Amino acid sequence: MNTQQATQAIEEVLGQVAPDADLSALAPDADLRDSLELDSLDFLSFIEGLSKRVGQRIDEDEYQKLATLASASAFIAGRG
Amino acid sequence: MPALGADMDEGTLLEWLVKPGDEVHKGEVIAVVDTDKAAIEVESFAPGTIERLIVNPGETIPVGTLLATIAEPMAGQVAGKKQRAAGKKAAAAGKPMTPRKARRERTAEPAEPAHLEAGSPLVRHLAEELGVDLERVHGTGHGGAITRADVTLAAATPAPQPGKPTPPRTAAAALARQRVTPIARRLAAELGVDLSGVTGSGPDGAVREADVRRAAEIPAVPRQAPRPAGAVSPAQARLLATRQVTARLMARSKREIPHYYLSDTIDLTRAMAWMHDRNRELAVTERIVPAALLLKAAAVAALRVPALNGFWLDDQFSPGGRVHLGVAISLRGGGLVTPAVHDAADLPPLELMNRLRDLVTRARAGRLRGSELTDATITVTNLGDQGVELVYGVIYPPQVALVGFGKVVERPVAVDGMVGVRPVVVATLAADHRATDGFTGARFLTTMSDLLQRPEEM
Amino acid sequence: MSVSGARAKSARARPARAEPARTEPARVEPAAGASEQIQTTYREAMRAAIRDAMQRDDRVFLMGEDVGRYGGCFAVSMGLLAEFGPERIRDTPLSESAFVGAGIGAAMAGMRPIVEIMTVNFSLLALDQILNNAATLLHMSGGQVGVPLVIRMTTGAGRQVAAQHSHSLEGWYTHIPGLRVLAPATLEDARGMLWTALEDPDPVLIFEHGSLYNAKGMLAADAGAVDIDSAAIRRPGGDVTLIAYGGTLGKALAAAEALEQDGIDAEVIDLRTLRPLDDATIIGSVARTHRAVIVDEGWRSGSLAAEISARIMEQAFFDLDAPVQRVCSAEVPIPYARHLEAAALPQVDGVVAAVRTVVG
Amino acid sequence: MTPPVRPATNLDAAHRLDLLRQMLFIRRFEEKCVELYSGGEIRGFVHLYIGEEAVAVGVNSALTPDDNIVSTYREHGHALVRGVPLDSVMAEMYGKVTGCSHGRGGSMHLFDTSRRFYGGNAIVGGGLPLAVGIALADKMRGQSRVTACFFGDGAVAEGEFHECMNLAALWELPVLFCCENNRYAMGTAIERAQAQTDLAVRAGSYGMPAWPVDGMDVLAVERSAGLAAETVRSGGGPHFLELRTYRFRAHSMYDPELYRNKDEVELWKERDPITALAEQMRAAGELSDGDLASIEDELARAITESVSSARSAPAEDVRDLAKFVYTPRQS
Repeated sequence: MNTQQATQAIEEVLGQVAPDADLSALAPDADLRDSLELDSLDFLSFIEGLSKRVGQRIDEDEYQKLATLASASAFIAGRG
Repeated sequence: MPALGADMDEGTLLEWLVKPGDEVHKGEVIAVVDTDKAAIEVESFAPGTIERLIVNPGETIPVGTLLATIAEPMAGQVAGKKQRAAGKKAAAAGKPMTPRKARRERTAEPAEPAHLEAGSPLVRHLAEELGVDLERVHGTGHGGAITRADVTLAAATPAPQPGKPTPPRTAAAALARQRVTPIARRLAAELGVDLSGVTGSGPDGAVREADVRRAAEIPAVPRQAPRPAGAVSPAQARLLATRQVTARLMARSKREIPHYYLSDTIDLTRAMAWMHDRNRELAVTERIVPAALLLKAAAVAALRVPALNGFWLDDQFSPGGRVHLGVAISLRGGGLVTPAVHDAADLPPLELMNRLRDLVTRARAGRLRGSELTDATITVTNLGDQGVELVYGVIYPPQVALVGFGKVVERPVAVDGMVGVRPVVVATLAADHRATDGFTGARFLTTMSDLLQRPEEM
Repeated sequence: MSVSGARAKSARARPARAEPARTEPARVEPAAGASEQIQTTYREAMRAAIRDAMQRDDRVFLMGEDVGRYGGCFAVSMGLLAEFGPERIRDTPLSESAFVGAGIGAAMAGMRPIVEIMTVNFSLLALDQILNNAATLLHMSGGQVGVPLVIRMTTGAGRQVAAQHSHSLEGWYTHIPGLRVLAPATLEDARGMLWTALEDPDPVLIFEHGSLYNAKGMLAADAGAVDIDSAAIRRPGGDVTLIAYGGTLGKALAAAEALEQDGIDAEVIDLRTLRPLDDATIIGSVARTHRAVIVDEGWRSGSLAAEISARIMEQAFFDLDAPVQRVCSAEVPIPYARHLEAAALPQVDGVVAAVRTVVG
Repeated sequence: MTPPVRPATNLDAAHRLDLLRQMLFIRRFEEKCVELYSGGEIRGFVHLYIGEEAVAVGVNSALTPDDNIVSTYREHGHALVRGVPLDSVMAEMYGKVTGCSHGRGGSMHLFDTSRRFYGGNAIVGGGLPLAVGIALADKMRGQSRVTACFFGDGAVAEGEFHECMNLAALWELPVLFCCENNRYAMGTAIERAQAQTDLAVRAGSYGMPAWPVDGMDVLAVERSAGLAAETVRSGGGPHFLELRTYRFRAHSMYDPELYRNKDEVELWKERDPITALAEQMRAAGELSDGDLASIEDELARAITESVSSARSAPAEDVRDLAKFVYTPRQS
């Protein structure tokens, strides 16, 4: 899975968690939780959706790698 | 014209069988009349001489109209007939019937609207009935279709008529169009609750008995003249209503409740370690977030310090008994609801986590049950996710306490003379000084802190 | 006991030979303290009611298909032929219009017949006599012709006897002014309604649900006449009013038990009289519980349940917290196959679900 | 099989004059009804008995006041000769509260239980089961009464006719079935409705005596009805009389009468039961013009008075609409 596919997957899952969020305006290095107003439960469902989407287990200690769109895409592409 | 049948209103004279001057005796057939069924012979009920034939053949006339006149019998008639009341002008027909009903003018058909508006016939009919211009209504249905609820809501918020003052009836009409069950409407009247401020938990947002009872605890604030609101989408309208309820609640709380505030910084090292270890084994769908642990601690502490778990009613404290933990949940786009997790103290953290997850999802979908909204015995607000370190809340009347949690942060902490970096959270308590004193509040916070040092026992 | 206009006047105009004076039984009140109970069935209670009435009043006689030698299609009149003889336990040819009409005629002439129509399904052949004569003569004759007649018939489905034998048409008869319509669901009512109905100067129809005959239970040894004017609250409750009668009472009570586990406290009303309806009891209950579910084995459209729902809307609208729910038979001819029949008929889980929609 | 004949005596002359008077009474009443109906004063359905008078008069004179009568909607004649007061019948035609059925029944539902006249029944064949039931009650209580049940040839095609004839014969009930066969069931001639048009033969199959009778001859009707009634009253079981008669006017008030032709009507009019008896009595010197004139005057005056009293009689108070739906309760 290359970075471009990873980004697309991430945006898809974010769309489910925050349906009314405007993903196009999301800067690649902006903190996902702040800009999309995700509380801990939203973030947990994002992790849940993402791990299902890519078919990989994501542990708590890897959460920081998913802080921004850019870091998350890199992480997912790397693990793919 | 004789009545020749039960269902006959009029008849057509086909022909006369006699002419003026003819002698006729009783029962003699003198004319033929056409009815719906058939041509029927008409007999004379009196003997005498035909005087004048009034109606001409071919004319259709109502039953009872005079057909002809017969002069009474001459002197030489058969003796038996003489006793017949002399001089009675025996007409062929009986007393005249009432004139035909004036032809009912067809009332003008209402002109069919020129163009077909969006929305199903039912919606268009409802809009027409409630005087709502469908153009201005924002559809929340599938594919943006306008639903009946949208129309009802649009009707409830009067659109600003340029220049023309909205007729006084609009407020009442707006009220009438809101869906309220009869008992709820009656109860609202009895308890003096202003229905327009009440959000319904029933089908299609219908206000039900329980909703009014809950609203009744909030004193009705006299409504100022309704501000002309711009075109409001149903979602906004619902948030507006929620905002009004919260506003009134907070105003009353600050007005009536003498709050005192305490705070304590709680070391979460053990709690977070325990959580991470558990999460490592758990599937994503069952993982716990720190908030779940904090809620659990608050619930158990409320059980151990019952003076903070209950209500201040009629100038005295009535204990809540079981702990129904109110959880402040922010709705997307603003607004706050505080549904309760029932018996939170008895739930293990994992189960409490599931309940929390369920509550949040349903709160945001507007599908909370009436009972969940009304019976919290103590409430917690957690703004950690929003990055705030410390929050002093406002108590939800008639409760007597509100627990606040800030963000879980890493802080340098001195432990046994050594400085280390540890995860901590600032827990606060806002409490009603009528019900408890600082001493009890402090005991509550220290109890929570002790509980969080032994997470595995919660 | 009122004597209809016809008898009183004709007695005056009669020549010398007077009518044998009727033995007028005093109303039998159950003796105080006689609380001894006996184990019996609904069928036996109804049989005891017939026997008791025939012993107390020689104007009473039973007429219907196979009520004598065969002992009754549902064995209600078993043994009565031997006890009262063929004059008063009369088997009839299969001529519903004739023998129901004859029952009406005999009542007009001063007897107190009990006509048994085997089931409500066959009563359609006698509907003209019941409607155009029994229910109408008093009014049409300006009060001269009374019809003190009791007609009993079995009703309802549930025994896989398929569409033509499974109708539940009591609702039709409750439409007709001039008739009284009863639905005994308990042993006390099976034992006690008949005498009161026979004493009534106007025609009374008693519907016995087929599933009840074998119902066993305890009954006071000296159980006697009961009132036929009021409904009964069989289970008090506060959250919802369940309205049922005859064959559906059992299901309503079972639903109430099931709902109790969920903390829903259901009140169960047994209508007992379907015409006239006991509005006071129904509306009183709904005014307390604010919710109502009606259980009626008839088809929904134009059913008795529809009438009751309309009356609740008219008289208790401002007490309602949810629309009245009706649990009726599916609008299909009752099928033969067991599982289909069960699916067609109102069932306990249907009642529980209906309550959920009004209480939830 | 036709009934035996009885010799006449002068006592019978007075009796014959009375039979004539009763037939004229019915005829003049029915003629007045035509006039009032055409004038719109009486409404609804009115079925006239003109032509069939001999049946009502003949059968009724064979009954006692203690016997029962169940009739049909063509019942004015039955009621009047049974003794239901003229004023109360006329008031009933006007729907007044002084009518014999309180103004609620009208022409088709005249009741007078004090004279055991259990009303007209507008459902064809609807009265037969009632007659059987009344007879059953009498038999069960040892009352030696006859229940005369009138119905037309149309009723013979109803299932109820079969059921009642069988039940009455089976239980040997004291019913006198009087079938007024006027050859038409409204607009259907008997040949087009019955496979077996000889109704006496038809009725015989139920195991009861069944005699055809000339329904236009009042003396023949009286004789056969008398014999039948005696046997029925003494427990000989039900009897059936097929009274062959004819109605000179339409089924009800006016109808196109397309179902029969004029000359058939004229043919039967030649056997008008009233003129037939009158001529027979004149030939025997039993009837003078004076007798006839005084009868006509007496009838004319009575009928005219009954109309004026009916016109001025009060209507029932609308508030009593629901009265008699149920019998008022004692408690």
